[in-house]
Amino acid sequence: MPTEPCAEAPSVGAEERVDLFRLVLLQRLFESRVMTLYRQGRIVGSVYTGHGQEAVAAGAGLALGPDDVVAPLNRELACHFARGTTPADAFRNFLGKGTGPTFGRDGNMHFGAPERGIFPLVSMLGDLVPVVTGAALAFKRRGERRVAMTFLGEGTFSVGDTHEGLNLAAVWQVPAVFVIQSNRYSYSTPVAKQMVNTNISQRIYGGWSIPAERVDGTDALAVLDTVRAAVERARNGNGPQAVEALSVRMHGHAAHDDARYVPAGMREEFAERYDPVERLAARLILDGFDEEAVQEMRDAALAEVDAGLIEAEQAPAPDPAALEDGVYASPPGSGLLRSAP
Amino acid sequence: MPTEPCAEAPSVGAEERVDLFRLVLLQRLFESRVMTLYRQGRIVGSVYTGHGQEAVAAGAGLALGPDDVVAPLNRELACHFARGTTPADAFRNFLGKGTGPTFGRDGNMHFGAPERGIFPLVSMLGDLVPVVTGAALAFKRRGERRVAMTFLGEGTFSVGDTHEGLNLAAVWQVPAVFVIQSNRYSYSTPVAKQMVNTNISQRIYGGWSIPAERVDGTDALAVLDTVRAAVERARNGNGPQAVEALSVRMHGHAAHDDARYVPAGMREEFAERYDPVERLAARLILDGFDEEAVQEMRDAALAEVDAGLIEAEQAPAPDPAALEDGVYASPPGSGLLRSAP
Amino acid sequence: MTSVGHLEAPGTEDDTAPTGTVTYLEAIRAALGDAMREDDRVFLLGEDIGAFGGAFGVTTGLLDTFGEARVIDTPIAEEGFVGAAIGAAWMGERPVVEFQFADFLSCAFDPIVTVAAKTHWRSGQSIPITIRCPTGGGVRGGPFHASSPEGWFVGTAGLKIVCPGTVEDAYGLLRAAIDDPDPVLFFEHKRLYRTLRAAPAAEGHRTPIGPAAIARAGSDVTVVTYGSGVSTALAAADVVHGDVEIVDLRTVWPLDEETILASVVKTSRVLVLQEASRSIGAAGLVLSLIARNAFEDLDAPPALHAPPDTPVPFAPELEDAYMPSVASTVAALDELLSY
Amino acid sequence: MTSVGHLEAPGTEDDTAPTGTVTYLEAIRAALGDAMREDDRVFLLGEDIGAFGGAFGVTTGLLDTFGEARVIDTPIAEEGFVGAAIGAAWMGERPVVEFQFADFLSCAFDPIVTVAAKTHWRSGQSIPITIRCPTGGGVRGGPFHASSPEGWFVGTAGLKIVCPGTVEDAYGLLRAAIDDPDPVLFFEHKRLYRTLRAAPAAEGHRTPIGPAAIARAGSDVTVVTYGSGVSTALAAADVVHGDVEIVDLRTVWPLDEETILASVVKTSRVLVLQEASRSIGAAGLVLSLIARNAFEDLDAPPALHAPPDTPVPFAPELEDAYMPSVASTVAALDELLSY
Ligand SMILES: Cc1ncc(C[n+]2csc(CCOP(=O)(O)OP(=O)(O)O)c2C)c(N)n1
Ligand SMILES: Cc1ncc(C[n+]2csc(CCOP(=O)(O)OP(=O)(O)O)c2C)c(N)n1
Ligand SMILES: [Mg+2]
Ligand SMILES: [Mg+2]
Repeated sequence: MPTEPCAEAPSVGAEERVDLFRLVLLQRLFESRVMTLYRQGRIVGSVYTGHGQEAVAAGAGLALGPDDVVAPLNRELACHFARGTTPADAFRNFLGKGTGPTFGRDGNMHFGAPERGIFPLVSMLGDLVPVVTGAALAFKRRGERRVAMTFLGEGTFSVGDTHEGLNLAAVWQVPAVFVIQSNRYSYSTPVAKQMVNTNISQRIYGGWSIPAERVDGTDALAVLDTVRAAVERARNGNGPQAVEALSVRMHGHAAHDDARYVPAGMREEFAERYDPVERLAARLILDGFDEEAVQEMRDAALAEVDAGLIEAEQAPAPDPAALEDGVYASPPGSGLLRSAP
Repeated sequence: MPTEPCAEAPSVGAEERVDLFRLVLLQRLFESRVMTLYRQGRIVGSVYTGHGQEAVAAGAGLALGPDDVVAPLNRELACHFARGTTPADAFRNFLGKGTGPTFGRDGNMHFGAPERGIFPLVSMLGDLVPVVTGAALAFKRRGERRVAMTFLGEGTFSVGDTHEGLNLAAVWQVPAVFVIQSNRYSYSTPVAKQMVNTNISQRIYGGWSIPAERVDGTDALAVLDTVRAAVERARNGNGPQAVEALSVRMHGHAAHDDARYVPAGMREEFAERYDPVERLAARLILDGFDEEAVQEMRDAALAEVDAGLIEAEQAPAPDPAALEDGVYASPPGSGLLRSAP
Repeated sequence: MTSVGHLEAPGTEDDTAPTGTVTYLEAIRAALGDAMREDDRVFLLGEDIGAFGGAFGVTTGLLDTFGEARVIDTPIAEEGFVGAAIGAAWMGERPVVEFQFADFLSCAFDPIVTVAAKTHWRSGQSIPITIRCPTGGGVRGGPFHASSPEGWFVGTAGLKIVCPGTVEDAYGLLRAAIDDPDPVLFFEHKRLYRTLRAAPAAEGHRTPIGPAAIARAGSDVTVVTYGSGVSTALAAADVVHGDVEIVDLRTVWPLDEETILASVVKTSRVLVLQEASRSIGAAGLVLSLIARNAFEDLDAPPALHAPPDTPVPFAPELEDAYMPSVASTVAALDELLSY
Repeated sequence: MTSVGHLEAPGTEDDTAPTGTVTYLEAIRAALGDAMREDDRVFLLGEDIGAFGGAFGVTTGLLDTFGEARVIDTPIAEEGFVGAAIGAAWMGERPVVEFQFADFLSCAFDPIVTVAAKTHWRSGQSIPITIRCPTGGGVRGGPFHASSPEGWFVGTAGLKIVCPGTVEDAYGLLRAAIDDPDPVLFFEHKRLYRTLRAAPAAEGHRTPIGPAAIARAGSDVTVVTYGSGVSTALAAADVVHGDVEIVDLRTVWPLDEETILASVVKTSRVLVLQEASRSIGAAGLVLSLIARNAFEDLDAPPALHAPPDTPVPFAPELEDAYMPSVASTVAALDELLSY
């Protein structure tokens, strides 16, 4: 079956479509490079990708305004890029560089850019739901027309913190937007083992009274259109909103996971028709771009990734002597914390 | 307005009605006594009552079979009595006696009787939801036709553990029954500040796919009828069930709380018409008992409570020298845990 | 039993107290009010803290003064509202969270040690939240309402822990905690709420986070303590035969190592006194510090006076035996002095 | 990188290993299998432990052998499944819970310290659960996947904590933990999973919970350690100039005070070595014990070798500097021996 182009979405302008394409490409190409570096042993630790989910990250990322804030998880690299994080920044984190966003202290997708409104990813799933609720509470308290967003997978939906955070957002009616990444699995566990009703948008409305819509998470235009509408509803004082984006996790849970538990052929069939990058490429062709123009965009994105890696590789390694710096924003008085061995 | 008798409920036999009446009376009279003792300074610490909610405790308690298990909270004294705990047992706990169910180590409603299938109350709200789910999992694993039950208030519904426990019960389809005590408040907080949709039975189905019914929690017959049906559905392999019992907390949160935050007159108006003890008394009259017979039941319950207190007061105080006994079921080898001062 | 509408804690607020004095509880309330008046970014989150004034009445009146946007009643959701405070702090607010009992910190352990503690080190984003934790026993609270759980957090990089033992520090440490750019756990002792009374701290007073105080100078023996131990130690010092120096840690983590060691070097004997059971709390860290750094300066083994390793028992007979008292502290000091 | 389908941990399972040996990981798997075979009450709960075999492959094959009723994949719900294990234990089962990483214990802190720990003391109901916690660094896990969080629980009445440092104890302590009527936290070290290899323990072997072991007898200095510290200390002992005795705590809480003190009395010098950062873990408790009880027996201040007070860093340059190594342990011992 041929690739299904993204559906027409009049709310998404031509320039935005090009932006979206750049973002899904950047995520795809960056993560492919990371997988290679991992296999070569040049990146250590864990490597997670959002292969198959780039449209969610890109569409939701572009739906936010510059003063909005977001707490992405580990499938949303394009959301970082949408806010101005560069491939070089991200590579510095994967490579554990001293000048990276976590100073080499954390790795892979475990980073943010607080100064650009991106909270650094915390592994403990569910923790970020109350955090964005609190950011949104600050906006509401101060009368600011800003929105706070986070993402969560089906597995993350099972965590207690998620419940507490959603409920607080609903009770306080704060401008928070929750994007559910329904990608069919949580690590090796299929969604049917996470919950009885796997329609999370129904659950989120039925359980927490948060308005929720489902969207095709492989269609970047649809994601941008739907999430932007949710963001604007939140911004306009209609309380928290949710969007459930349906996709398929095309890699294993992480680079070490060959996902042999996934039914044979499922991902391949899906990729053929619903690869989010190719769906958007097909849309651009329908929109009147020619193959060459689209190829140029691909090349430009690849060049951005390549340049980012080269830049990042030149960054200095972290200095072990500085490891204890920054434990506190304000270290308690002198003479403290220095004890004989 | 006169008291509204309990509605006719054909499933509840005559003997059961008398049992229910004894149970609601025991809870009411026991707790009134406890309030007096507290005011006299003869009981220290906190004192919680289930005044106004006795029908839920009694009806749900009688709905369980002898091999079923339950984790009551602090409004469900009659549920303890339904399983054979005596007023003397309960008084020994309130009085901190060495031979009480917690050996004087814990007070007031913080006790259970594990050997009679009653898990000792844990204060941290929400913690008991996963616990009964796990007990029910054991029953399912072993193919036993037993049921595990717990109670939770509206406030407790907001806690993360509740979400995790409900979801596990639903995913595993275990024989657990959750009785929601909707008594309009959580401490001083009205339910509308706990959640957006205050119909918890709708939430529990919409959010967790657990079948849920609402019942008038001041009508002991209705509670027994409805909860028993839920227990039997769970027992018969239909997975977890929920019942939301509507009532009003007629006292403050605890004895120290005068509940001045409750709208004036609300409780008085409610009591006049819906006092669960009087509703059941009125039902018994309709059933053909004469005033005298009903009065005898009241007297008998009061005598039980009086005798229990006298018995409990004679129990020995706990021995501080034994405080460290029982920290472990199996204390690690000799010579351990004994360190110089 | 003494206050209608709030949880009983020994003592009263409005008895025949010396004029010009305030209770420890009133000092905390004043610190909250002053901080909120001075800084719009300060707001309160917690269960029943609005119209009801909180389980112990600490926030009584603040809703009336500051309104619903700054005194926010929460659902029962400890990890939720700690997380929300973190998010608000990220946006530049200065949230102050009230726990109904310090025991319930167990329910929000994860966001505290995972998010609040690690974020600055990992990203440079500071998380200025204050968590108020009504702590301690002597109020017949039993295993779930009377513990001293600061030890769960002692040693955790990125957190600060303060435990006021005086009326002045109740005010001054809370002001400093709210100012502080790092997450601070503020342990306010329930038994001290209405039993400790003194002249109020000067408005705006700050007790700096970090330095311990010499609550009493002496030459024969050092007591290192904090929180409820301070008044116990002071009373014991008055009767014991020997000149007792008392180090009031005030900040229990990170430790003021210099002040502790200087005192031990001076007196050559040290007793660590805490209300937390003996194998948790701050005692291990303090004794480890002293053993490693003042070994040659000691004339006797360092000693520990703390409850046994059990939860806090409910029955008065048990709780009274469990808690360090003036008498038991005197006995511990006597033993140490006679070594 | 070495195992497809599971998280990389150094070493391999199927290389040119000496025949007749098993890895630390295989010993754990064998303990689970043997316990399940012998006792129907034993069942497993955790994320991805069924068909997938768990994040590290520890439970590989157990689903096939024992079926879905005994190897239960859970939703992501740490406090939920710990609570469920407690409920099942109440009903007489012997559940064994797997955490994907020990770090996530923070998420289930409350049911562990509140329900599991206190229930027997409060009611006489024993709670025989075992919680398996893949712990420790050296695997480039960073701040959320490499910590050694046993210190959160050390000192908590009602809990037992075991940290095997050998293949034999990986088997024997897990069997003992599953037998035990109390809640036991079993910390299995990720770096040891495939690097530690030895002859398998005899089937049915139990390492009793409580007693420490003398991993190496010596006369000049004692190293008190546990978990990953045991092999580090053994390697250091081989090269240091001095006769090192190594106390492998095995059970980190409650402490085997007698064995520790006897060794310190014998050697008169002691180094506490742990992978947990210096102000958490078991070090404070051990040093406090020694300072109070073996003061007169020491020829030098007790010493501590542990990482600094930060989360575990990700970058190899940082993590390698952070972790105690054989070389840094030798240096610490040299310093102590030359005191
Ligand atoms: C509290 C917690 N438990 C377990 C994990 C380990 N873990 C990391 S990702 C993951 C699966 C998440 O599934 P889902 O929420 O569906 O997100 P997806 O990976 O599919 O994007 C698990 C179990 C964790 N990070 N946090
Ligand atoms: C985790 C936790 N947070 C706070 C408390 C303090 N607390 C005890 S009862 C209560 C109110 C409970 O309300 P609800 O669940 O509606 O039950 P009700 O008291 O109305 O029966 C609170 C806040 C607690 N016990 N546990
Ligand atoms: Mg998923
Ligand atoms: Mg209620």
